[in-house]
Amino acid sequence: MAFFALSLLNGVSYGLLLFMLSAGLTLIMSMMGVLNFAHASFYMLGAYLAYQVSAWIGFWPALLISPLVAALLGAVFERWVLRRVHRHGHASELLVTVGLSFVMLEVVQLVWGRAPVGYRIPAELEGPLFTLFGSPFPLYRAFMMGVSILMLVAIWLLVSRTRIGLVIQAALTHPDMVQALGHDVPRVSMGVFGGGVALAALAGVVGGNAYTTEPGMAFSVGNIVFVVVVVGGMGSLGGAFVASLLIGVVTTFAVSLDQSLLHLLQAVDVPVTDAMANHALLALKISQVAPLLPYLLLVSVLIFRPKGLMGTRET
Amino acid sequence: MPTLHRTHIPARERQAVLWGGFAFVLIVAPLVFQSGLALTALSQMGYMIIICLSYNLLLGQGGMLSFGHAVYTGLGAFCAAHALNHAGAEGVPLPVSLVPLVGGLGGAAVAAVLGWVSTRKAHVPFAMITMGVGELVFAMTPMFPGLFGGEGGVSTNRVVGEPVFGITFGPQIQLYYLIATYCFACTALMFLFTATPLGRMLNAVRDNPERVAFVGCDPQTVRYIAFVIAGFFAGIGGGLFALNFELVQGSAVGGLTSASYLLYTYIGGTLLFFGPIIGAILSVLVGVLLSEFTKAWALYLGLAFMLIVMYAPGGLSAILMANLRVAASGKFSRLVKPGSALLAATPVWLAGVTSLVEMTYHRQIHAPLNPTFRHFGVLLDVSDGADWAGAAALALVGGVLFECARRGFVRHWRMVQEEMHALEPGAEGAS
Amino acid sequence: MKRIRSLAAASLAATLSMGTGGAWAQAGETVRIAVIDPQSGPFANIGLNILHTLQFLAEREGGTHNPAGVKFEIVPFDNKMSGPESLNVLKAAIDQGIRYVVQGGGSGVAGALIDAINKHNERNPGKEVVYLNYAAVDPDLTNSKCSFYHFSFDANTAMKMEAMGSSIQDDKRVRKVYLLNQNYSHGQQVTRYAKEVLRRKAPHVEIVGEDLHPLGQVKDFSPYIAKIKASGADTVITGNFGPDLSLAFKAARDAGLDVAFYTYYAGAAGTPAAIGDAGLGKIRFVYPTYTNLASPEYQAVFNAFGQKFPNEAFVTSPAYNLFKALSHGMAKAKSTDPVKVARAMEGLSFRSFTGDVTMRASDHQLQQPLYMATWNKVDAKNPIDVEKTGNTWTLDRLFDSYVASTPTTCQMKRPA
Amino acid sequence: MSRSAFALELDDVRKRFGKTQVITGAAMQVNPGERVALIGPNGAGKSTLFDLISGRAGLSSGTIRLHGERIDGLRPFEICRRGLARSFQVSNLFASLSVFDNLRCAVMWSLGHKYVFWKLLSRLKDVNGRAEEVMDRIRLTGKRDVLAMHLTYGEQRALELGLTLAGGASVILLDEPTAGMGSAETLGFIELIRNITVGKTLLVVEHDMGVVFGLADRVAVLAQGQVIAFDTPEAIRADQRVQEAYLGAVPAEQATATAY
Repeated sequence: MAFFALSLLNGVSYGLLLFMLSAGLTLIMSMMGVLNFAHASFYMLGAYLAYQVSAWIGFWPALLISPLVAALLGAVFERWVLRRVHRHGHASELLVTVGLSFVMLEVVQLVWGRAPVGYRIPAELEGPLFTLFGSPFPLYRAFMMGVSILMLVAIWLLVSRTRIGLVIQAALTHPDMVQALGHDVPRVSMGVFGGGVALAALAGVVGGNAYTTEPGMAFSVGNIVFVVVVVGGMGSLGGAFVASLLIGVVTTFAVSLDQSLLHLLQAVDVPVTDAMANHALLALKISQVAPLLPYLLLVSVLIFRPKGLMGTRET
Repeated sequence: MPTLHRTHIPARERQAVLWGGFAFVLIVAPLVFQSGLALTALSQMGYMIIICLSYNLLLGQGGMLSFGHAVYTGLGAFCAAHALNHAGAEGVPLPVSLVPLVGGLGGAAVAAVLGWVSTRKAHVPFAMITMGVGELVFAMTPMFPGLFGGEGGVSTNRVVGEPVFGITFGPQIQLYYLIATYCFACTALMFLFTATPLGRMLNAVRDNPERVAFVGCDPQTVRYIAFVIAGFFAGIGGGLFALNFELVQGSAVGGLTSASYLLYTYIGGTLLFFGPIIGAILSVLVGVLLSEFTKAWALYLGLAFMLIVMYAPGGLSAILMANLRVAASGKFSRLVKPGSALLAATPVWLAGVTSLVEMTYHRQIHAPLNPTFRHFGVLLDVSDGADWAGAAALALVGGVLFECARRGFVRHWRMVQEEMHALEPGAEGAS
Repeated sequence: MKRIRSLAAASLAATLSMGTGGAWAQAGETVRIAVIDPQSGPFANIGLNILHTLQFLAEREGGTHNPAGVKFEIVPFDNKMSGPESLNVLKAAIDQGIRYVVQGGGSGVAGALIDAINKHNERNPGKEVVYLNYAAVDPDLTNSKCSFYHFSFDANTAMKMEAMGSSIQDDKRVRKVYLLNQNYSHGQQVTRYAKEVLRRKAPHVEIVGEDLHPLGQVKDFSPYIAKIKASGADTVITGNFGPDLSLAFKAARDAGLDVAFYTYYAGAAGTPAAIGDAGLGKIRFVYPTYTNLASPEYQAVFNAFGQKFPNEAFVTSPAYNLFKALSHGMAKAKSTDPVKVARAMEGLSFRSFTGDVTMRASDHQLQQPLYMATWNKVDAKNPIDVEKTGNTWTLDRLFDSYVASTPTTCQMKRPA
Repeated sequence: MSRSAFALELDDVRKRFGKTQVITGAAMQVNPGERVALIGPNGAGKSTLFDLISGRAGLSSGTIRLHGERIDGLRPFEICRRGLARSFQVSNLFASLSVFDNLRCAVMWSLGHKYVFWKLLSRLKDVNGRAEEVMDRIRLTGKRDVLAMHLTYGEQRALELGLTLAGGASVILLDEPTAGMGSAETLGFIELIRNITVGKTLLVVEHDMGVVFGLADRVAVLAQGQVIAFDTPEAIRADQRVQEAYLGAVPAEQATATAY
């Protein structure tokens, strides 16, 4: 029972971390229909900016400054690059962000060097928050979960309860009509992209010291954020939240399952020969492939339910 | 109305000249560039052309943006490596020259299985499926040492079996001509494919999959067959890769490899058939040569790719074709003056910018050892403020010059385009 | 008069000892060495640290400082951590007439280089190339894939496991061991050798569980740590490196997991900075040297390197033995021709930081003592701060060469 | 495939999007070779009905039969292969292909070339011949190599018609073929439709009453998702219910109808 509760807690907290990592991507995807391949790079930038700011001023101001700086850079990128490419269609927007991720990796390495930087968890957030069945639950992990839920609520409020939110949603499908009604759609999308990128940077500030802040961190976050957005349903905030929790819990529990096809064969008492015993595929344990389950989920969702769990549209 | 004095060479002769020229270049290239490194680069260009063309079969011809094309080249390479090892061992009568075909069949088989999953959807969902499949295959390869040889990968030896007409494929030059033969054959086959019913229907699916359904064809089947054919040619490219390096490692199916195929094919140009050929040549030049001269090659590649996506979505081939059209319409003389201004300003601006970038990199990596390095023949000292200021000034001046020249050139270019457009209402077909 | 004669004798002796006679072909010659490691892309920081180490040692050991009197010139080649690219740059190096190749970043690249160099030497007699490996630790490199032209200067996976086995054998606190590794050849080998060595050296110790997770794909190690905790293990053996190692330590500290970690790569460049205060007193690391090694020569090299490269540290000590072996080999062979030097290096014994080490002739694997060090707070006896973390590596145990030595199955083809 | 009396039969066809009922039990039988005009006020569900028949949208309930064989639930290309082709209100062409290529793609399946990739398109005499023939009839031969996206609006409508007819389907559905055309152009286009669809079953959605009464053998009136009347043009003009549905729109168009 203890192991089950612990795994559930780990699963939910990992799910919330995943949502925090992909919240910004979901916002941009749902509002602008753009898959930002430089999302992980802004996450890295957020972590490095936080390292720099917390070295000068402190961790708490960094929580504000780092996302603001990133939002500024994101807005500049949208204004002079993304907007120009918009008329060539979604594929070009996606490709230009691929180019951006290459450039950002090099620039970050130029400024902060190639070795990991010592960006630490602040002293006041050290140590465990509570102990469950004899194993302590770290305060900082709870802090991260809090930030993740805060992001969810903030985006949901922005999207559904504010005027800008309605304008944004309308501008996604009928930009010309919204512009005709007097809203400056280009500036709105600049704001949305800046906001999405700020969320990525905030995830960097919060996740950077929990994980390691090094040039390879964008690469190691990798494509998991796309799995969350796509499985959740492109453009659906609720879907992304549910998908992150689902992926978090599934991968966490899968790690504890050591069964393999071999055990299955033995269960239905099929005679197991030596060759079968150490055959790589049969002996492959579920725990060995646990971190890959999200990609299996991605492919199967895209085939059977391309709109995703709670999505409204396919592209 | 001034009659068009463009010499209208009938299409058949123009094709013959083009393909003859292509064959001539493939044959003469190693005789012109003699050094060992050049031969290595040319061999790699040979199979990269096949791979980039097979990638464009999906992207340019079919509008299918794939993030996992390396799965088919990589697994094709693994199949070829295993085939070569078995050919050597039990004396299976498989001549080395047919090993790439085994790679091709391997690539096609994998495409037939994974394609069934991928081509059910189009556009972004298709891209995401290929990415998911690519990630899965890449992460699974180290788990099966038997098939993929673990971290060391599968090594093989192409000097196996008795030589055919004295050709052992040991020396690089013999392998180059095998690659060149395959390159010519595959390029021709893929070109012919675009002129077959399925090839044309693939273009139709790219433009309007819904209408394809209403003229009786199933868009998904069209995409699926095209996906398997692209997998076949990708597998041949992978097979030649395996022969060239005599080693195939997990990175051959990796995400970075897929991204490089996308990047260079797009830079070469996806709208015209020969676009990916330019992209493939560029990929080897950057990968083999540029990375020896500068540590900042990734920064230059990223910036160049962004500029191309922004200003020339048709890629370098579209720029080349546009200029050829202007030349063909006899108006090129009008562009010579602004064009030369642009060509003069560009190196000044580039020299300034690249000096700044190189000095930044050098300061970070090699400064403790020796602060000076040679950049385009000029000795730059990282610790000397004057060099920094000089480079910055050069970049600034160059930038201003470049911007003026660019604006002038664009103005002239637009005028010429309008005139040309006035001459031929409804321009003829793009490819 | 006597004074002049003694002066002459002294100077003769000096030249003799310095170069055993100045009339040698190679004295004053410059030997160019190609370094094939990643200098761009995700593994760039490891590659650059090693490049600086080799450049520093080439300068330090070059010229009059070594018995052969040769100067060393390092020629870097960027292989972007990929096998095929390594073969590309190897061809470029051979084209430039370089006949010594040094590499260490990754066993995959090492295997590729051995294959390619064997083929090159076979197809181009008289232009042979020798490959000196300072960090690739796959035991196959000196067993099934061993080659006359390949010399390994770091202790391989099996040798380090022998040292760990001896440490566990004598440590009464170790009862239950858990194996956490990446699912690729190195991780699979660590798992296999751990079981074999523990069965032989510490049968009383029980292996309570093992995990093989995909390389570089795990974002959150807490489920693995929970599994280790549930298994009741008191010790974890892991071959992980980079993020897969530092994230595991952080998760262990967060979950309050009180176990000893026996690792291969906790000391690698960048990892201490990532670990920080996680696992103080718990993380152990087996390597031919450790930061506070009580050897004046080692401390001299360490400090000199620190001055030249302020924000880096001298970590890759096998590179030091590499240059020593090379110069003594050239002195013994009285030539810089790779084949002669290779033959001279076989069975060669020379002075390293702490006592003599021997290059075993049968498989060209350097037999050397190994140190087990633990990650602790800096104190008077261990003053050197590692990567600005306020912590350092303190000595646990020294294992003599014979303890870590492993038999070899190598049947290398020697040139005529 | 049983040869029933009717070319196309709709039986209690229903369609709802969420809660809104769009088609509420439409029924209709069209004889082979008959020309039927489908009229009705905007939003009556004409295009939706076309989408249901052509398989572009799925039915909520009811059945559709083509030459006696049920086709509801089949995918568009399966229905097309059974001999039903449709055009679109908004030109739905292969934008970056030339006019000739557009037409060649349209005829490929019907001439049995399916997904052939081992023959050259230029060597297929039947495909090229049929495409040339259709191109002549829609008078676009002059624009043979012009890209579809570079055509004028009228030319695009003609190509749209060409794509629909090139496949040689026996039942043709035309969704407002003359939408957005000037009256002079419309007359010429109707003449074109008339002689190009000789012997075929035709179902046309049309607003221009002059066209309707000039072209159609029978007229079906769709209102509130149901076929409220299905009779000869004269009977429909006199029908009380139709006038209510249109609120007296019929008399104004009277003049143009008699012009034929």
